[in-house]
Amino acid sequence: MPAQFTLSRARLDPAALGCLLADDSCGALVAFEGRVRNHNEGRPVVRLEYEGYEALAVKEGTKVVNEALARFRIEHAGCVHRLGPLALGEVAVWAGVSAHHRDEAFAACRYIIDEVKARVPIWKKEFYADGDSGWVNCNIR
Amino acid sequence: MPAQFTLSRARLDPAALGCLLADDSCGALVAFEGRVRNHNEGRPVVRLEYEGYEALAVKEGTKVVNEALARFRIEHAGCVHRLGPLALGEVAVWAGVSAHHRDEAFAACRYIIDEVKARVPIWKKEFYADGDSGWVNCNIR
Amino acid sequence: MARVRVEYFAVLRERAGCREEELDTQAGSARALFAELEARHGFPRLPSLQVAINEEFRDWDSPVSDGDTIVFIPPVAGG
Amino acid sequence: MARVRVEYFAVLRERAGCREEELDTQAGSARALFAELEARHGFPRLPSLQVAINEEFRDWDSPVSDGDTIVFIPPVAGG
Repeated sequence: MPAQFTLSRARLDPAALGCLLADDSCGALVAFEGRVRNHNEGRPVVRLEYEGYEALAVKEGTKVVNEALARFRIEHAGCVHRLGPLALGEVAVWAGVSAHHRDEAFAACRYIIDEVKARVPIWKKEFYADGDSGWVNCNIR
Repeated sequence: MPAQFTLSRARLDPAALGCLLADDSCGALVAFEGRVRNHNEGRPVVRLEYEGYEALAVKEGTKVVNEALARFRIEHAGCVHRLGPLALGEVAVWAGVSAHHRDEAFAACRYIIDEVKARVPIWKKEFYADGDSGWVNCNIR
Repeated sequence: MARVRVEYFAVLRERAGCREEELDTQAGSARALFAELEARHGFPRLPSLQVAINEEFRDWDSPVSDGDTIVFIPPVAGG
Repeated sequence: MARVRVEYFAVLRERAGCREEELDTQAGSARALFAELEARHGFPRLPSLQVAINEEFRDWDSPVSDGDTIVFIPPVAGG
């Protein structure tokens, strides 16, 4: 795995990404794909746009993946996040982990996706079927 | 997903299998791949052979996947297991789950792979670098 | 006396030297049938063993009846 | 007086009407700088907000110095 966290404006290819983690010593590979859903909190969604503070996003995402490599007994790990406009069903984020055993692979994959969602400066704008749009988690109080 | 648990003598294609679970309502897809490792309990492994009691394996595997669909809030789930000779690095088993939310997808995928390994009548013969071979878990007492 | 078919897999197939056999037995249960075959084929002692009759996991005390297909299931090791 | 660059993303970018601006400020901290810009651009009240200076997450009490690049980070929503 050359880079542990990257951003992409092109479609993700989970199969190719999984191959980067393959290794004859690894019995287990766990991969997570976050896809664009056609609804959120009850509202029909038609498309999304992701925006990132790219320099810090790559730094923080790389930190997350390195934390996973340090905390869990895993061999390889990586994560890629899309930026720009996405259609329904497209893969917005991919995280994958390979390990000798599945316990650690599941735990590390979960750690990466949870931390990336919580910490990496990427924002999602949803466009709804009724023509409205909004930045997720930025509801004005 | 036409069949929830199948056996295959041909190579598995995780990307194609993942596509069977895709659905615009599902934000999360978790997939597990079990690959042939080059070692087991400290012994170098050069290849494997899987044998199955096919009729009962399909029955029991389908039961496991249906249990996951009933116990977790998930949309689609499937599992495929290889039979016959496998080379190092090949995917021996694939399990995938799609759901609206990742919590349930992770838990259900874990459930399926754990139960399949514990309950489905499939046996693994390992061939070691020293020319020896043995059925895993069948050590004579 | 019941005529049954026994199928063998994995380590038991290798020890029996065949994938299946038909035989007449007076065994009153799956357990008794296994004891009979274990003695004949010299099966190894396994860490655990299950039995299936007609493609269903069954209790070792289950009777074996004419026409049944019986499979003894060594410890599984999928994945 | 410090000359700093501020970059805006997402909801703050839309409200500011620009991706970045350079400005002279006498603000003694990131918090004071945000208050100044909030008033000028009419930023919305957000459920949470972080600040980064020169590509590092920093404390709100951190000073802002000449040449710094400052980014105010609305609630993230990756994945």
